[in-house]
Amino acid sequence: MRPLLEVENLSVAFDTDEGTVGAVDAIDLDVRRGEILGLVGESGSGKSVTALAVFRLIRPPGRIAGGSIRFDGRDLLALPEEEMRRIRGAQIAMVFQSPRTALNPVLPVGRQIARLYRLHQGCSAAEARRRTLEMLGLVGIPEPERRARDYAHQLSGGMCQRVMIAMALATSPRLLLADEPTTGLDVSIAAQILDLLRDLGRRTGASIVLITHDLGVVAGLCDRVAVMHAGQLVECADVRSLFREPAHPYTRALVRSIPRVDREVTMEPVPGVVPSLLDAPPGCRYADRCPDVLDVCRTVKPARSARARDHEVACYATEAARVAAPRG
Amino acid sequence: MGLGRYVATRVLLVLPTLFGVTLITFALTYLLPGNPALVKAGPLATPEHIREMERQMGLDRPVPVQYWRYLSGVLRGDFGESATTGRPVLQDFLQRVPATLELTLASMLIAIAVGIPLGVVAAVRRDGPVDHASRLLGVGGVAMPTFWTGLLAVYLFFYHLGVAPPPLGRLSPGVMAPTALTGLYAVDALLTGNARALGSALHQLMLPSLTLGFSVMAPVTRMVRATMLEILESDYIKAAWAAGLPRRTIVYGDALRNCLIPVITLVGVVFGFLMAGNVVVEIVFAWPGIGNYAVTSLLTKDAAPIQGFVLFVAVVYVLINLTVDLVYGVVDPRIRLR
Amino acid sequence: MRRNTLSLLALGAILTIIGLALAAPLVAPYDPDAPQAEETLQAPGWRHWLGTDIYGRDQLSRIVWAARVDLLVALAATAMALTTGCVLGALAGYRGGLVDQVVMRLVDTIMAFPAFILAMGITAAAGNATANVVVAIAITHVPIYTRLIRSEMLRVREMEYAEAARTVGNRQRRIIFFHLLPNCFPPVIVQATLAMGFAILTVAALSFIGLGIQPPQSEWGAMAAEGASYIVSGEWWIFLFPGLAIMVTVLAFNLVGDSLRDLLDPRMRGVA
Amino acid sequence: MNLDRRSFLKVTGGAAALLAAGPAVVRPRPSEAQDPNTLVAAWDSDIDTLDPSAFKSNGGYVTIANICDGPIGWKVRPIEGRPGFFRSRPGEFDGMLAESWKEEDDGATLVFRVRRGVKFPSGRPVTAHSFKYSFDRGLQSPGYMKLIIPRLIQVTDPAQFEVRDDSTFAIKMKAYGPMALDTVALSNNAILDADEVKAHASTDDPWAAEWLKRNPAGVGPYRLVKNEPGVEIVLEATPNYWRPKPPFERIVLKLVPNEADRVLLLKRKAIQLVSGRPGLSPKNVKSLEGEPGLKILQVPDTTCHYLGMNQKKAPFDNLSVRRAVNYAIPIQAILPNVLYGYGAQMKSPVPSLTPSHLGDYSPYRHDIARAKALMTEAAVKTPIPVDLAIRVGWPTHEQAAVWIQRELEQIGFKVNIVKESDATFRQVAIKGDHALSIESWQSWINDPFYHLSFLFDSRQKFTNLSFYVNEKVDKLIDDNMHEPNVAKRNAASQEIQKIVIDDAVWGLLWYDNWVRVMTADLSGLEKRWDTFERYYSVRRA
Repeated sequence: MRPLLEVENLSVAFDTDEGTVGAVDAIDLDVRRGEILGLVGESGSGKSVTALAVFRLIRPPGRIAGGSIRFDGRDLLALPEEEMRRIRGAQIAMVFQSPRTALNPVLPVGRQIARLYRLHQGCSAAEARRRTLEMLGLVGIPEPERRARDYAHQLSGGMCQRVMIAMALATSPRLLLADEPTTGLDVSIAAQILDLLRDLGRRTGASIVLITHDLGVVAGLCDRVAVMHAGQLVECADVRSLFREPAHPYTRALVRSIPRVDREVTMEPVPGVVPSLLDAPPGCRYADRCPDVLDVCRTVKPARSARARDHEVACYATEAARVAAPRG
Repeated sequence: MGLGRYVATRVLLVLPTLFGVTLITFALTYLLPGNPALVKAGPLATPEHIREMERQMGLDRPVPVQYWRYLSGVLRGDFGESATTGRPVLQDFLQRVPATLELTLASMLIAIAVGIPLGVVAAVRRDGPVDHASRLLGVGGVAMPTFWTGLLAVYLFFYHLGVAPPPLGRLSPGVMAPTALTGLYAVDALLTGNARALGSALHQLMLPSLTLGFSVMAPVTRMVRATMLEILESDYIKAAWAAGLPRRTIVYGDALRNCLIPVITLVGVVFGFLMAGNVVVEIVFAWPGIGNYAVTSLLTKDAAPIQGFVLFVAVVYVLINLTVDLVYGVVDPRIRLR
Repeated sequence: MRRNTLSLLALGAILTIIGLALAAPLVAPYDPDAPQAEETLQAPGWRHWLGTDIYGRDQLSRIVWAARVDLLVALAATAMALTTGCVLGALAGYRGGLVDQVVMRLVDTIMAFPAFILAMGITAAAGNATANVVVAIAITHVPIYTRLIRSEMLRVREMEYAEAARTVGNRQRRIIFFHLLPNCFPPVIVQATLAMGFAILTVAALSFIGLGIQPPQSEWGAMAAEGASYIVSGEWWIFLFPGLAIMVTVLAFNLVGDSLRDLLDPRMRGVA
Repeated sequence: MNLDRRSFLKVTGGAAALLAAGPAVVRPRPSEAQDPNTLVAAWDSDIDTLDPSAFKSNGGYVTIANICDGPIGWKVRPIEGRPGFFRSRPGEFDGMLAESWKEEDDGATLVFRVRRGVKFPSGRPVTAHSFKYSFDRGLQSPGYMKLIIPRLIQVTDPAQFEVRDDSTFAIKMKAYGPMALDTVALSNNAILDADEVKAHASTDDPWAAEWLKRNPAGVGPYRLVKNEPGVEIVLEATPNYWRPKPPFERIVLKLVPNEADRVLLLKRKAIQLVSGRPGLSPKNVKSLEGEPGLKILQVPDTTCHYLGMNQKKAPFDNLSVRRAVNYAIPIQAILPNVLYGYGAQMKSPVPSLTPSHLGDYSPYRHDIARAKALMTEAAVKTPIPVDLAIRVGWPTHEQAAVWIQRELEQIGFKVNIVKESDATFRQVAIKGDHALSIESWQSWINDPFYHLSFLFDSRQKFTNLSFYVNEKVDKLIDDNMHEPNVAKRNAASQEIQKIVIDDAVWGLLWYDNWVRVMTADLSGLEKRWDTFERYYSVRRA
């Protein structure tokens, strides 16, 4: 079956006074039906921009510089704005990081959900209200009647995120992008939220893209993982093989940075800093941080190659190593 | 912090400020040159006559005693007596406050009715023609002396084009004032259905309120634009876009609604500018308000009205800022946490 | 970029005005104060580019000379407000406690008056002298700097280098003035530039209501106010040009102030 | 909350729309707005007090002159060449509330016959008792008639005001007074409704000065129906007035502080007349010449404008310096560029309309060389820094100051022009702190000794602002103040004028003309010695 979302060769650029910032550099990414895909990277790696690009919500001075985005076979970049708008929220929905600020502070939360029912499904006011309460119950909010009348600042962080999820799922989207949905929540609440996401995803059959900088979250939740670095997609694999055999030097560094109870060693942060994306040179953007860097890395961007089934990586060094030791 | 405590704290904080204000206004008149007793006594008065006047006016007492007399007088609503009109300052004030209020409200209405949409459009169509135009208008509006704009307007619209009435106060000659309900002629005329007075009042109000409104519009536009830009970049607006809400709903519903709350704080700022502008605009348009009264008194060195005016404006300004703070606290509960 | 061009133009305008003011004796074509009975009320033309007033004095010369007065008054008032405000703000922010309380109450009281109204009251009380106008405007501007410096001070005080300076054993005054204050300057410079424009407007408005700079010193506001009487008899140039001079100068200061803010405080870029 | 904000926006929008549409909906055209029975005039004064015996603002005087009649008034006669306009003549009077008068005891007693059947608004009749109360009050209340009456009509005791019967009132003066009738004609002697005033008196305020400040208590062609300080004063014709009703039923006096506005209003015919102290400066009057639909009335007047030199202050204690200043005054530039023909050069401190005026004595003319020579003669150290004080809001003085400043600088002064408010100016002047100032004086009584005694008598501390001391002048004034022989009196006046001109007490500037600009259809304006307008005879032609 064709993937639900096919991103091909997508580039997003921001024009600034100083030059062009290549926030997303020609990435390819598929999201399959019903799966949970983790999109991982440090902050500034272009994950959120990619998500916004899918919504076609890149605002000036940003622009989509090239590539295509197909959703269920339809080219989103070619759709008229009005049609695109009908897809947003209805077919593709998004859960934002920092739920508190992502809710309108001057509208009661119930109204914020209800208006989506009315907008996308043409429900009557009463029907929208009924469904809102139902949805609030579904995401585990106690006393939905009362909470629906509350404003964002009256709810706890976890509650807000549940509201956000209720909003995102209200119209049964087929694709849900969740951008750092657990930022700022304490550990137990975060776990509940993630469980909730997974359950609801399963129940509705929606595909979920979980955007996070935390590989640990990905490990417990996702089917597949895509790793981004400085706007480039460096590795994409099913979750088990990625953790067992991280191929890209960056992925390896990321995996090492996960705090683990079963290891005595303390967590190592990824060495180096995210490079400036302003008029970035061609080639791999990890080159300056990479322990295995080759000369070619700095001049030509490595293509993605399949390393195993469902495991692709874009790295000359890895490729070279694999060729040298074919057993992998 | 609870709402009650918040209100109490804010109100208590105002008291020392008000005390300071009376000290300053007292000091101002104490220093004012020109012996008020002499003004009252007239040019042919004898020294004894002047001394008698001084005694009557308490000018021969020690400064703290004079201050105490002043303060207790003010608390009783006694602002002294004007030498030019021979009436208690309070009475003169009450007669003129509606004129100033009408002009101030109309100007604020214009500043807000034009300034807010302009700021919104400038933010939404950032770097578009409206944005540039509003910025130019903004810097221009702030850079022109208000009296100069007013005179220019009189020259153009009254003298040359003849579309504005003569700058002669609140009603054209021959039009009777409407029955006094609020003292605001336009409102009173509207309420009593007096079309002739309403037309005349609005017509007279047109140039002065446009002049004044134009001069204070810039800060309004500026702040609305900044706030709006900030809001348009905010997460919940992004969320709204991502939820597929139509543009209209997002910009004029979600964003504007949030934008208007901080705009409340502008009322205080704008009022401050308006009070300053009032003084000169009332002169230019012979508007019979308290600013005009103050300047006339200034020219005759009539101390009591000047003192009363400065005090009055300061107290109103303090109270408006207090009200703005309180309203803001009520409207936006987040503020009370600070 | 268009914005930069505009800012540069504005900066150029300020420099030109300052240059003209400094060089007034050289560039002004006529004696600004000498009445000429044969030249009264000439419309703008070749002999007098901006016309003459009722005394036959050349308007261009007067405007150029007046620039000295206006700029000087604005500069003096701003400098005075800036120093006073900085000292008060630094003391309040650094010392805290009672000093802070007293300073802030004072500042609150000044701010309880709309600036122009207070300036008007002070000038009326102190009398019409240039020095009094300067002081009046300075007083109304003090709170801006005091508050700004105080809050910057509170912020900066906690930072490491202040700590370092303290441990080295510098005396307190030195800490305030040589280590902390310079770090507060960028926002102050922005405020001061904007305040220049505001001061010029205040001087003009005070002149209009009969307070402020006295003749024979020519001052833009006074000139425009005087010209107001002659609009009705058709002599528009006496009123128009001084007003334009005010507008251009204030506009230039505001534009430069805005650009400085963008430059020095990137957080505010494009916001205001 | 929600709903409130929305409705607020609606109201805002609606009002803004109204504001914008207002002019289009109703635009009162001047002709429509104006009632033919109403005269709308603009001036620049408020009423500070309505107490007749107090010193008042111009607004106060004009109002009193129109709402309170006195015993007699100055008679007016047509102005030659200006049909429809009138002016007073020296020594001619009309009966007002006194229908006639006569002299007794060789003019030492004035007997007035009270007009019969005239009633105050309260309904009480005007009687000789009203006369007596009003004069008693003038003599005794804390006003300034208290100073005038003893000096000009030699009455110091209230018993000298005598009621002979209900309609006969007599003033028994010490001796004949050449200025007696003029003094009685002053608007300050308005006849008051005695019972009405007494009802508002108290032990602290036996003459009800507080009450009279704001309440008129006489009877005149008009009554005050509205006094809104800062806005307007409205007068309406008094019903059942003893004379026929005036042509204008209502007089609206608009307060328009800005002179340019007054000009605009006239040009747009939104008002019919500009009144006031000067009302319009000569420059603006000039610009209105030939303006269609307007006409200008100008009458030579007795208002003197002079450069005050304080003889208590160096270097003006030096006669040569004062003479030098007189030679330095650029009067030939001031006359056309400040007065535009609406005034005349001052040749003597006694105005040209006043009997005994000495017009051909003064040697002074603009002559800088002469002035410089005199300065050298004076042997004072130059440059001499000096403040030239003027009043705010007096454009002619302001302009003259600029012209004078330059010339004085040429002869060694460094002149700083100081603008002072009326009150400050007066205060500083009285204290003797003005070195150099532009002063003005108008004598309500057109009499040389009235004029000279105020201005040159060394004992007149508050009006002799040059602080001129000359015993000979003092004696000449004392000897001739009440001199019945006109020829002798005038000769003495001329002698004083010669001394004063020789001593260069004043810098001689100009006499103002009395000027009114009005719409072309207006006539009937009358100019009296005191310059205050009476609207009784003003009408549409």
